[in-house]
Amino acid sequence: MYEIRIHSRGGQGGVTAARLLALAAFRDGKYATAFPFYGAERRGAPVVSFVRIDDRQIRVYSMIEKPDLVIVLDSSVMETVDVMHGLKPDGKIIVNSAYPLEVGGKKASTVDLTGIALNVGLVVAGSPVLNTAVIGALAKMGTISFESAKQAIKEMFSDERNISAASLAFSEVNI
Amino acid sequence: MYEIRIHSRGGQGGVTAARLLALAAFRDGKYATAFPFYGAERRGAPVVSFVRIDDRQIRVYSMIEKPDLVIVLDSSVMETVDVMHGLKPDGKIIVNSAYPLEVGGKKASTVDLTGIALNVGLVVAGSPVLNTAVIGALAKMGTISFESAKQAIKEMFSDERNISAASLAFSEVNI
Amino acid sequence: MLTGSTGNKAVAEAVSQAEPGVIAAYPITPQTEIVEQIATYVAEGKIGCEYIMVESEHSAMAACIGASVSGVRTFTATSSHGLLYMHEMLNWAAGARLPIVMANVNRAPGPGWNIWAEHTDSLQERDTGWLQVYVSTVQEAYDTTLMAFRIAEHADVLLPVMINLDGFLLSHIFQSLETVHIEDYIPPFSLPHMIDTKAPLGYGTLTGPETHFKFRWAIERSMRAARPVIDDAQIEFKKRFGREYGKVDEYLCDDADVIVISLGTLGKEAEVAVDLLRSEGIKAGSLRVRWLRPFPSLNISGKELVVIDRDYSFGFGGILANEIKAKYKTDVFSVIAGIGGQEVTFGDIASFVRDRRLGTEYWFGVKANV
Amino acid sequence: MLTGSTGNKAVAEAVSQAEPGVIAAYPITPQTEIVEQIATYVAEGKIGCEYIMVESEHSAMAACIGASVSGVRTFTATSSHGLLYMHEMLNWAAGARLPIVMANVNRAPGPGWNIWAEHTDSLQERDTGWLQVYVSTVQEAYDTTLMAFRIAEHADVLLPVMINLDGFLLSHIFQSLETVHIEDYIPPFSLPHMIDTKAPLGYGTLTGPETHFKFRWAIERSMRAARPVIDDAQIEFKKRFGREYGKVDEYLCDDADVIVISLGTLGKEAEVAVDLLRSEGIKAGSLRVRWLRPFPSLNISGKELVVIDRDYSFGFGGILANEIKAKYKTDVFSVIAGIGGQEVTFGDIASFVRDRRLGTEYWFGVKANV
Amino acid sequence: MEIPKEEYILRCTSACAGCSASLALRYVLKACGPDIALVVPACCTSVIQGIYPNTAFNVPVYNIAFASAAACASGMIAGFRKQKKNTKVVVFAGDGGTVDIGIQAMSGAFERGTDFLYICYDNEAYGNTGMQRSGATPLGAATTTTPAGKNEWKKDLDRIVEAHNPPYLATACSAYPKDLFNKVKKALSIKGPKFIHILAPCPPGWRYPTEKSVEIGKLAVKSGVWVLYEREYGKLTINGPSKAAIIKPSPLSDYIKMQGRFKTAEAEQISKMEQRILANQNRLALEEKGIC
Amino acid sequence: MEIPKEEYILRCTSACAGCSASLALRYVLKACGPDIALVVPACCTSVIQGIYPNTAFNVPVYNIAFASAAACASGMIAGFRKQKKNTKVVVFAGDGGTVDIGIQAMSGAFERGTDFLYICYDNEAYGNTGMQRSGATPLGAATTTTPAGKNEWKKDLDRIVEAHNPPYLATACSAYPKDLFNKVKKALSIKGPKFIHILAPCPPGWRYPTEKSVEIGKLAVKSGVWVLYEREYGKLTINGPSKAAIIKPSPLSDYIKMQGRFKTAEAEQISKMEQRILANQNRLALEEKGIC
Amino acid sequence: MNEDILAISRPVKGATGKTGSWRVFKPVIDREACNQCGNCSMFCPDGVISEDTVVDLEFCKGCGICANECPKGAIKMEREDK
Amino acid sequence: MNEDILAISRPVKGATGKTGSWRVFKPVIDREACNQCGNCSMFCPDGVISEDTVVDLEFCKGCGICANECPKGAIKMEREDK
Ligand SMILES: Cc1ncc(C[n+]2csc(CCOP(=O)(O)OP(=O)(O)O)c2C)c(N)n1
Ligand SMILES: Cc1ncc(C[n+]2csc(CCOP(=O)(O)OP(=O)(O)O)c2C)c(N)n1
Ligand code: SF4
Ligand code: SF4
Ligand code: SF4
Ligand code: SF4
Ligand code: SF4
Ligand code: SF4
Ligand SMILES: [Mg+2]
Ligand SMILES: [Mg+2]
Repeated sequence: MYEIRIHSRGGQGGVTAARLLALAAFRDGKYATAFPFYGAERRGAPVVSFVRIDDRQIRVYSMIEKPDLVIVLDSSVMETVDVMHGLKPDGKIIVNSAYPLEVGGKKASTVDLTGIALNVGLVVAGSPVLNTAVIGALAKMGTISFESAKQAIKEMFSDERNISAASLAFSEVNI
Repeated sequence: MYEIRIHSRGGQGGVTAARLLALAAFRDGKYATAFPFYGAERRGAPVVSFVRIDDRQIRVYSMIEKPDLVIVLDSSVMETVDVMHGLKPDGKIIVNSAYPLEVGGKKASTVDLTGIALNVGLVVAGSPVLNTAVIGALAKMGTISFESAKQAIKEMFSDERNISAASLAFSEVNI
Repeated sequence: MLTGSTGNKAVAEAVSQAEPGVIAAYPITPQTEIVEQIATYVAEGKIGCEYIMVESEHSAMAACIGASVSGVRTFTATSSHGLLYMHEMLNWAAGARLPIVMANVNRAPGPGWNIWAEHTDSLQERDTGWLQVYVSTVQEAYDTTLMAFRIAEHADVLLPVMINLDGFLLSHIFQSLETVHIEDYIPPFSLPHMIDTKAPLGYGTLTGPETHFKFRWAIERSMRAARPVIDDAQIEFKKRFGREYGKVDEYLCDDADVIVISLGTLGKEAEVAVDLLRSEGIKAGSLRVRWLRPFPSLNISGKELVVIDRDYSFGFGGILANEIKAKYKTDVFSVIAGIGGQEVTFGDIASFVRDRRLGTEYWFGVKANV
Repeated sequence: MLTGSTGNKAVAEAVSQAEPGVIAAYPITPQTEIVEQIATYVAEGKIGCEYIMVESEHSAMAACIGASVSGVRTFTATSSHGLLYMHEMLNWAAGARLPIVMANVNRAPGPGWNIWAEHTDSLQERDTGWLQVYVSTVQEAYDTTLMAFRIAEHADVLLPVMINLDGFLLSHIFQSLETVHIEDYIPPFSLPHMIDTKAPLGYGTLTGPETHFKFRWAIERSMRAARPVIDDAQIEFKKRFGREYGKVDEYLCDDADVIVISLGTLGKEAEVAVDLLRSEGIKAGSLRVRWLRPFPSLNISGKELVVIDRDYSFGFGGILANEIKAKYKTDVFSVIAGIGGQEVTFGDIASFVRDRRLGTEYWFGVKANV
Repeated sequence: MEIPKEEYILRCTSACAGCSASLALRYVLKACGPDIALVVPACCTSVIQGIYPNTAFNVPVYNIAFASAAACASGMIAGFRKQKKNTKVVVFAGDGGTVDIGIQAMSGAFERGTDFLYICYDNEAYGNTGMQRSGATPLGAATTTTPAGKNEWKKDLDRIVEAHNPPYLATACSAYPKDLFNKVKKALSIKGPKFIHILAPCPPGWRYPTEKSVEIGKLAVKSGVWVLYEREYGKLTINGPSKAAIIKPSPLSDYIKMQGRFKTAEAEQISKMEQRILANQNRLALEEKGIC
Repeated sequence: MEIPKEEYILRCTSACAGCSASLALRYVLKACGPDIALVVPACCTSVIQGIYPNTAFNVPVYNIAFASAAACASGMIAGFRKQKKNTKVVVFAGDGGTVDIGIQAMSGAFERGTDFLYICYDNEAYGNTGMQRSGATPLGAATTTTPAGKNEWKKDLDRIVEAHNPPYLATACSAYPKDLFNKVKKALSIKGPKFIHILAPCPPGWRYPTEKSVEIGKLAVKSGVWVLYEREYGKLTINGPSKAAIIKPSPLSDYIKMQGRFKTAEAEQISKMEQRILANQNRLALEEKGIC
Repeated sequence: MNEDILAISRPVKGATGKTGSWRVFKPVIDREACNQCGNCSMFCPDGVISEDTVVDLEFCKGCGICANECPKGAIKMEREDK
Repeated sequence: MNEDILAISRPVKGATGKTGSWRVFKPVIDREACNQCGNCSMFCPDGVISEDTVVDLEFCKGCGICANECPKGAIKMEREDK
């Protein structure tokens, strides 16, 4: 079972990113579940979502304690939240950042999702939407196939710019 | 245990008569319970109340099946209700009537409670109030002592006419 | 003072002596006499409380909640659909740890519309964190209402108490009533978390998954702590006023082979049935459960049990019977009788006992398997 | 078609296929997605129903009642305080014998305010005459919603059905969903007592003490009749769509020495615990109760039982544990866990099993006897 | 309009002798005809029908929980509409079931534009449970929960409903059955939420002899305590008897002194009532003239 | 009146950035001072305080069930009065908790003459649960349950409350905090039930950028969608900004087009809204002049 | 419809009993004095006066409204002598 | 008061976290342009601008109202470069 934790803020699309990831996994022929931990916060507060991908039916509902992969959609979250918590020794981390960086002594993969979203014009109510871009980056990292990623995005969104965002992220991510 | 059933109509004071009787029994040093069978009817419909009098605590709450005494405050009730139902072979019946009468082959005691109430002026919302008068008649019949009857009436009502009504009924009842 | 009273008036009389600061209530048959009597007391100045004539029972309980947390003793009364309509706020009152006292006049829920005695209304609230007591005589209604305030407001409890009396059977029966002077039997009202604008607090704010269960456990802890508090209230009552009450009311149970267990007035009627059965040579006893929450311990080992439920949990069974089965892992003869005011006489109860079949359920008056 | 969906959306999707005539619902976290999704379907014309946006849950259920008796299929959804606020009308719907289907997203009642999973909300309604089913996956939520209409509306049942799904844990999880074409799996709506102005009837009129209990018995009779109807709906579902469901969902119970019994998603998490325990040599099994009303028969004789209650009846105990104790007169290890969304992992469940003490109750996460 | 002879209440209900709510209902049902469903929350009307297995009402009657009449009706009309049935849905609710516990449901149904007729018969107290105060009990009136007279004003239901801008709103009184009949007829011809508020004197509640029910109803109108009017798509018409009353009202005291419930009312309360009658008449007269 | 510097909300609530309801509450609390208890039904305000064991509000806040704010407040003020405390009770409720599920309790409390201040902050939808329609959602506005725009009128809360004749009733808007402050101050100086209705634009709900919250509030007033007024013992005063708007209103479209929620609104709906604005202004202006 | 699943009542005359027995006074119409105005029949709450002014004494509750509203004073309420 | 019987919260600064971290853009005031009118401070929903026009960036959510309402255009919203 491959376990992923996504850190974001309300309104940034972390929950949708998790669902996209699961949907892409289905299209890869895998089992998957995606779920948020919902606080009762309004937009702006840090939120966490989870994805599990496996070859057999997934029956675990509790939160992920030891992720294989941590995704940080908003780097400012790292100021108040220990995003590395429980990450497996061989686990990976990817951060939405224009610059390369290390987190907790570990080199992070980085990609400027915000820049990509602003570039292709994916902005809702003033906030850049990062969920489709990040899927592209993850495809590059091998979490899902790029074909399935694109298919999942198409199933959820009609706006073509989402595919562009994913493609850009796919090519721009620094692993 | 002495068991009494009172037939009346909503608004005529059958329920209060039962309570007065129980209160008088307390003053005689007895145990007693009084309770109505409430339908959900508005005023006018036939209603039944019950009184139990005994020398020891009364623990029965179910309705009286075999009364020792039946009281009929409104003779028209007899047209639709079998007031003699379950009356013990040696049981008694008393009817509010200006004329002597037999009920189910049994001579009834009679007293013109309506006449007495109208005489002394006990009328509420157009209807004569019969509950205090009937207590007087029952005292004569020995169900309770006349002293206790008067005391019970005093405890429940401040209007002196109630005592007059009871006294009149006490002297006028045909046993 | 020895006087006569109905069950409803006895409750109102006890309430007037407990002197609540705020009463908020809404009328419903067969409880109306309580609210009317209290209105009269207030109009006459016999009680100096604020009497809020609310527009519904949901609001009645909400008003009691607001009043209680402001720092005063509160009371309300309802029945059946009124209680059902309050359901959300019953959960609230307990969760907010407010020692509200309520009289519930047990009546069947509709439809069909029915105004007579049944315990399903209050039993549907048995999970809400309210203490529940069921009474059987006018005197007991009065005495228990007084105790209820003392118990609810005890620092170890701080939970609401519901006093249940059978609709009409007890609410409208007229029996003798010996009233007392309560003096300091009920200590002055004191609520540790009452509102204090000098030390402001946020009440009922969000509690997350890491903390919420702790407050739920705190309710249960207080429920358990309520057991000795109830004992104490009953012992002290006996000491001061002479009348003795237990968590259950036993009649000839000690040497009984078979015990009838029930709630409310059926428990008294069952005593008469016991006398009848004993006269026939059947060693029967009657055990009337007064305090259903917290659930009492019952002295029933080795006895055959006939449990009468004037209530039902559809698709499951009689509620009292099953609670006893759960706690004592024993077979009982479960009788469903008295639903919607169905008449149940001591003769009927005696025949339940005579014809008992342990391990089965029997609906009185219906053609089974129809 | 294989797609992905949340639990909430799966319910909405199933509802759209059942094509109710009237839907009346009110939003509440974490159920909102259901009402929003349905609103979208209605706006898009995917469902041709009348969608009544009521002003409260009490009114939602009242509207469903009016719609159902008028002669159309009806649906609503709620959660927690919404369900509590409906309580009176839940009794009504069952008493009026109306086959309303409702999804309840299980959430803790407040205060403290809490929006996370707990079963106390629906379990407090277990006496009301509603059939209750608890689901554990998105697929099961969808499938069971379809079954619910068929079962509720069956002539032998005519009782409302409540589908319960864990707040957030299931309502908001995204899993794969295989949708089906229902064709005539749900027969056209037909209500024997629907309003017919040519043959006017009086509904919900007074029923006296001599008759009321008969209608209550009729509810129970139908509850019992529902058992084979549920079986049939599940068998037919299997036949047509390939997925198999029982009244309970057993996992490795046959040869188990100890069985974990629970409701909802905990039942799936328990399966993982079972795998873990078996890897340690402990022969464990998991039994997830799907249909709680009518209460199912359980295949548990000779097993040790660990019952997890994500709920509580204060002053009494875990509700599921005690129902099992009552029905099977057996000792269990009663674990109270998951209250107010408290996190319970398969690791925790495994340790409940390892550390079981039959005959006792254990509140997960609290300092006992504090 | 000709009033049909057809009676939809079979002899007889168990209403109190002289019950004017029953009188009103006779005419409501005549105007409705057979293709309606009546929705009745807990109130006198739910109880007077009779006891299972019998009912005196010869139209479908759905008795529903006290707080829920309008919500139940919303569902019912939606169901009929979905089935393409023309059956009308009429709520017949007491004042308590309307202005107190039922106001949430009523207000919601009006806001949603529910196509139904909501009728409130107003006996100014909770009759069914023995005459406790309601929000509609007038200032100064004694009830079993206000034994010394109510201290608050009668809730102004008509203005509350008016604020919902229903296409049809009318007041009526059981003492004017033809007027009531016509209003129900008109209401049923209009689509959307309709509202009729009927003053219904109640002998045991208001404490007057049963034979005075119609007389008292007329006095309510003549004194201006009750104004008969209708508002159709916002256009107000004050009806004849009230027009007359505005010009030459009969003294309020004639109305008050017939009723036992006002025995404890204070002179000051009565003069306050007089002032409010004038203000209300004034407001309506101005509106009718199109001034506001 | 000088506005005190004291803040009763400790930095910071978890309200959305740009939340104008929070802005309004700042001034409400400044006007109330420390000797009050706030009663809050389920709504954004109940959630933004924080999570146990912390709260951002530095006055006692009683969070209560959604339908119950006014009833809870009735009990609370009765309790304070009984204890001879002068503490005031202020309800701060959303539009849903007021015009929909909470209207029974509110109407009842007004009828009983409860001595409290009821404030409804109106963001015209159920904000806390993600912007579903409420009775206060305006015609044409899209919400998550009216994705194609609402078909019904906004419920006219002010006229409903007006029908209860409270001694003080006012409208306010978060974009006019001083006006709001003064109104709360005045309300608290009066005995009996007081009511203030605050229009509170909501960026995620109305779908506009966060920085526009005050601008939009002002446009609401300038266009006449929202009229600022107060009615003290029945005497109406239209406040300055609305006086100006009556004379020279800014175009409604300025207000509409800034908001995503009106994207699906039809031209016909908007012209209907314009008509209603005029009718409403007219009614109020006539009343202020003492004509009706 | 399954008769016994539900508390559904059927419309029937006399559903609430013969309410004529409630009377203390009964209306007696003086046919000479009557002008057939129809008031009595119109105002009878229970609709027990026929168009041709015949009172159904099986159900008349004796409220006296007919007598009170008769413009000709043609109806007298007489004490029942049951 | 028994601490743990009841979900009662205590007023405390930062009860809902450091909301300053929510910002994407932050307000920067041009002190030259500012005329001390106080609008920004008045209209800040969160009350994080002091009387002397200092923004508490620990809590400012970056809504931009202050900038929008400044009559002098003295406030610019600048992208955070976190
Ligand atoms: C939830 C609930 N609360 C209380 C009652 C009791 N109840 C039934 S009818 C009624 C009074 C009805 O008053 P109103 O609506 O004015 O009608 P009326 O009886 O005067 O005709 C009351 C309080 C109830 N049935 N349900
Ligand atoms: C009985 C009940 N039903 C539904 C809810 C869910 N709920 C909580 S707040 C809310 C919406 C509140 O809307 P409003 O009153 O307008 O306040 P806002 O959130 O917009 O500030 C809803 C539907 C609830 N808490 N209780
Ligand atoms: S109490 Fe009044 S309204 Fe009710 S039936 Fe009697 S007269 Fe009619
Ligand atoms: S949803 Fe609207 S009202 Fe609620 S906190 Fe956010 S901005 Fe404020
Ligand atoms: S007395 Fe009353 S019930 Fe009898 S006929 Fe006359 S009006 Fe009708
Ligand atoms: S009211 Fe009098 S005059 Fe008119 S029809 Fe009746 S009896 Fe004749
Ligand atoms: S950006 Fe918003 S929160 Fe920050 S100081 Fe300006 S107004 Fe206040
Ligand atoms: S609003 Fe602008 S000019 Fe006014 S004080 Fe703030 S920064 Fe200065
Ligand atoms: Mg009434
Ligand atoms: Mg809102």
